[in-house]
Amino acid sequence: MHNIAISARDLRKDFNRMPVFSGVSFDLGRGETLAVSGRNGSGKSTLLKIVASLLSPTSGTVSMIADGSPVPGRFMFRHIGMVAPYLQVYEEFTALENLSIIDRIRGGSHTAADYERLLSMVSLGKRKHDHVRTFSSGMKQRLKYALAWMERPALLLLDEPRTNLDAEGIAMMLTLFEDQRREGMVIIATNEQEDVDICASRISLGYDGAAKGGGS
Amino acid sequence: MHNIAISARDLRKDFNRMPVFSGVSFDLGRGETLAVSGRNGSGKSTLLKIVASLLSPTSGTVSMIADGSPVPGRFMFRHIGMVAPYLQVYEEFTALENLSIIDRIRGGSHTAADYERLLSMVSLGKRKHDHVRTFSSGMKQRLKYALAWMERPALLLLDEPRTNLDAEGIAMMLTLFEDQRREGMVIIATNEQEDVDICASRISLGYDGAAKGGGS
Amino acid sequence: MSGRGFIGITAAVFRKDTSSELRTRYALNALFLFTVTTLSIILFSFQSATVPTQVHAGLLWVLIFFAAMSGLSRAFITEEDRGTILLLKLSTISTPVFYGKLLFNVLLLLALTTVLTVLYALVVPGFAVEGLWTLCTALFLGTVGLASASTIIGALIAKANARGTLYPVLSFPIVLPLLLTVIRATTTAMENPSWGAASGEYRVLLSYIVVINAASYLVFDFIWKD
Amino acid sequence: MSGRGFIGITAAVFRKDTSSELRTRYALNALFLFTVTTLSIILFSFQSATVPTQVHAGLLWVLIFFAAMSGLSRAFITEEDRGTILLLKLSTISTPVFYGKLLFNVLLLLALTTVLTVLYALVVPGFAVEGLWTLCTALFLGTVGLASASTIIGALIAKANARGTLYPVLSFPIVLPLLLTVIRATTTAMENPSWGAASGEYRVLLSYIVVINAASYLVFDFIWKD
Amino acid sequence: MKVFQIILGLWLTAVIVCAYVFPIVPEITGWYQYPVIPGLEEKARILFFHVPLAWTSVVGFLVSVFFAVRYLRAKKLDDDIRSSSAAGLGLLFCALTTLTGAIWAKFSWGSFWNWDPRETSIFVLLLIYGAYFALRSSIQEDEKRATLAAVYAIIAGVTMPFLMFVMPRIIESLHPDPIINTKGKVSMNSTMLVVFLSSLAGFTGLFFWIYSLKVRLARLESGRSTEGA
Ligand code: HEM
Ligand SMILES: Nc1ncnc2c1ncn2[C@@H]1O[C@H](COP(=O)(O)OP(=O)(O)OP(=O)(O)O)[C@@H](O)[C@H]1O
Ligand SMILES: Nc1ncnc2c1ncn2[C@@H]1O[C@H](COP(=O)(O)OP(=O)(O)OP(=O)(O)O)[C@@H](O)[C@H]1O
Ligand SMILES: [Mg+2]
Ligand SMILES: [Mg+2]
Repeated sequence: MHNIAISARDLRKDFNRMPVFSGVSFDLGRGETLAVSGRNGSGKSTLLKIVASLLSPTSGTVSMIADGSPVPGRFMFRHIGMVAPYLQVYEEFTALENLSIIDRIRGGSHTAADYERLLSMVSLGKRKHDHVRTFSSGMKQRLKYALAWMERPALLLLDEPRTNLDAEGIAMMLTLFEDQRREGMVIIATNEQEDVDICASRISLGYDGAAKGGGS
Repeated sequence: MHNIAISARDLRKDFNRMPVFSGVSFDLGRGETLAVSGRNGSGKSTLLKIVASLLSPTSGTVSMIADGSPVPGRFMFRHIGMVAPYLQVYEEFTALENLSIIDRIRGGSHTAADYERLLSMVSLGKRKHDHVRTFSSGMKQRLKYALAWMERPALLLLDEPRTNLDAEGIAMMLTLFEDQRREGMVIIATNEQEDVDICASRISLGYDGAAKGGGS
Repeated sequence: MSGRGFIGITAAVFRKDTSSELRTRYALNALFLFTVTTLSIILFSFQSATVPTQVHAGLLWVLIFFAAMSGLSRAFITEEDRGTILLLKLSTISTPVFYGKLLFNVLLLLALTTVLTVLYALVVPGFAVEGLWTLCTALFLGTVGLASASTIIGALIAKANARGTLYPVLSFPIVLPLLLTVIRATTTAMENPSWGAASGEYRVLLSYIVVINAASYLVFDFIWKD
Repeated sequence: MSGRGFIGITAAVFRKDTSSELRTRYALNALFLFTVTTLSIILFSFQSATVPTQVHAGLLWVLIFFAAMSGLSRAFITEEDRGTILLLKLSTISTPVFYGKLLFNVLLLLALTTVLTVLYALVVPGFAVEGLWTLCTALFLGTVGLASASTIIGALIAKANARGTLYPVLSFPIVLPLLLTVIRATTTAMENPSWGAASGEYRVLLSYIVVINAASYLVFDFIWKD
Repeated sequence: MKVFQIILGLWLTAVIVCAYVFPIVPEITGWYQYPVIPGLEEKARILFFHVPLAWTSVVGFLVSVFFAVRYLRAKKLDDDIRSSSAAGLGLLFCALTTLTGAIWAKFSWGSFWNWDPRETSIFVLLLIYGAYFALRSSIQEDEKRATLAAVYAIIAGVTMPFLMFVMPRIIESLHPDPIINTKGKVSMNSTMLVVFLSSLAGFTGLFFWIYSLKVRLARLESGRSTEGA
């Protein structure tokens, strides 16, 4: 994993000319974690999407430095793993197929053994040959974790990480979080205090669209 | 609201010959609440779908008694409101339109004022004319509550009721739960202890597919 | 369910689908453009060439069939794909949903057929109609039949997506007898002024409509619950 | 992104779409339905009638166009509707996705064209081909061009509503020049045995393919992000 | 602005007067006379209105494409407003061309429509405009609408040349062989040319005038007016 830092400068996003948030800035380096909090509709997911360059901000910039050299926006995804409710996996394929398909599309080169390991990590080992269509909500969420974790990304974006997970799933999520913070960065968008507490720094959105609090 | 009781007898569900659960029975009457717990993939949602007669059980029966006379299966939906992750609203319509459309399809006869009241209850009042496509995850969840609550159903089925909701949203959910338990019934499928605690009785699924614990 | 309620709910489903299709005030232009487009394809590809009447009848119905195709699948597939079907299942029984969507498909296709035929008659040289009433009857019956078939096939396809069955493939041939009959009726309309001339076809079309709808009514209930 | 990687990723996207299609069979079903039905209509309504070669060429391409319209839109629409497009965006850049899907559409349409033409030649009387190679070249170039245009328009449509009707409306004016040219080439193929006879058309078709793909390459990135 | 309007008004009136008052004669004796153009005769006067209309509708499309590109470059919604306004006007002029053309066609070629290459190309242009607006109307979010419309305009833009290039090779033309054509062979006398060109200029001016009005209106409607033309 590279030594990577990401920084957002004065981000602002409008939808139909209505500002959702503005003036959001933060810097994140290796081993740092950031919690994004705020009420429903305050712009947490929007912010995460912008950081993942799934959305382009109305103004402001997101920049990533890998080993001293800047990463162009369209290639940032290589260092980013994401888990989110609006991120869907392919229901007509099995868990295993989903992993191998996405791996190949990423240009990665993992072995079947790797996939197996990932799936058993999220305790889907027994169900690896079942179609995702037949998965329960929690099982789908686990699969998303496996997909995000596969490339060991430098930056992990978690939107509502506990959704659908049972106690054991949450434990899994927390260990994964710990592993990640050791060598990389994590940004969590959440409604729950527990998530905010485990992060070193926090931003809270909403309240007339301007961001309160600052990056680490 | 009618005086309604629902009872499940020895429910069993197999998916391609693999049992998910079996021997699930419970009786629920006015003012009673039931929590269905269990790990991911233990069959909570499946059970709720069966109770809502969205799925037919492999064996066993769900029966509903309204004012002394049994309700035929295909008409049970009239007394049931449901909120669940896999239940989607119409994204191409506005919040208000969703309410009126579903109301008319239910054969209901609510006024625009009712819709407004419902939406402000879930604090979507300001967004009532926005397309649901543009809603945040929590706002969609709130709209689902408004839809489920509109008919004041005798039985409220909540699958992972806290999903996507912020603190204020959860408070809304809890007051709604209290209102409902006063005159009707609630069944909650959940992964979270808090939800189990607020219910009078509980069933926990999973562990070799047989249901532990019993109905009230 | 009380008769009134039933009608009301069917209408509600119909209204929902309509406004979802006609989301914007321009949507009608889109439909109009659609017919213009499909028609121009014929015009451009045939240039000046003159073709015999029965070919015209055939072409007209190829167009109508295509129109049906591009409309039909969406009715149910979108509900399945987006998981809104559960919302419907929690709100009403199968029958009004089916008839609501059927009504939608029928009216949409009727509108398209009308515009299409009028334009066709206007711009295509050598599309002369002897029996106007024969044509209208044929078009009406044919469209209704086609829409009915399309609706149930659409429902089947929607399910097939979820399970990869062969149902749809099996169900395809059912539109053929309808189309062939209605084409014969249309051809008659272009050659023979008397309305009765195609009475045989009318009867076939009518019985087709009856049969297909009866069958759909039964089949759909199975598709609905599970 | 390294050349090898690029090819590999395009292939991966292509393989994904292919196996997904083989499971759900959505497009295949639609195409099957369409081909069978329309061909039977043509066959039926042409019975004895003798039509000029040009009409045959036109008709063949009308069918191919309609088939493309009912089969190729799916590539991007499903990704959008099911929210899997985000997964793709998090996994790679726009170009290989576009070319993966383009490849899928091209091959799908090529297969369809082949089947359609062979069947057409077999069942429709009076469809005699003089220059087989001219025909093959025309069909190939025409199909590739049509698929290219359909793909980029499909990507557009995926973001819009009222897709069913909008797709042909947007596509037709774009592909018209292609259609007219390829129809001419096909007509030539039916009348003139020499391969060179349609060289002018080949050149037009080729440049069309180049232009449309270059344009797609440039604009797809904008459809992709946002 | 006011001045421009007045000048434009006078200009167009002058054009109309010249177009209709000047006689068409076998051989020219005065500066105010038009020569007979074989195949057109009296109908030659159509030139002064019909061709400029057609020309403007094409201009509208080009302007629209230009701003489409600019929008994708800078993502400024104002460019989208310009692009769509230009397209809207283009559509109007396009319809007018077809109308005037069709009417004239009835008299000189016997039928309203005969798939003459130019008729065809203008008709396809109509279809493109129609498709463009159908697409716009099916999207609610501003940014998305702007982007997709721009993309479509560009795709259509790159295929237009093919039409102009393909049509004539495929369909034989009823149109009088180009009066103003690449070979610089001009079958009009200077007077005619002057009037024709001034009419062309006049209509172009008219286009840009209405265009600027439309743009300002659209800006107001979109609840935000930026400075600039
Ligand atoms: C529906 C009918 C018609 C349509 C759509 C139509 C359309 C057009 C178009 C698009 C042009 C090209 C303008 C340009 O190059 O910018 C044009 C040019 C012209 N049209 Fe038509 N036209 C129609 C009928 C007629 C008729 C009936 C006449 C006269 C008998 C006529 C006479 C001309 C002439 C003289 C030109 C100028 C040719 C040149 O400058 O090369 N048009 N028309
Ligand atoms: N495509 C869109 N068009 C218009 N408005 C949008 C769009 N997407 C999001 N919004 C608006 O932006 C705001 C922020 O949305 P977002 O999903 O980021 O909220 P959130 O903080 O994630 O809320 P939640 O906690 O419910 O997930 C919401 O008010 C939403 O209505
Ligand atoms: N259509 C189906 N076909 C086959 N198996 C299915 C199907 N639907 C659900 N299952 C299986 O049934 C089991 C129970 O699923 P269900 O969604 O009820 O779990 P759950 O208790 O809701 O889990 P979660 O807490 O993640 O929501 C799972 O193992 C799932 O794989
Ligand atoms: Mg969110
Ligand atoms: Mg569940």
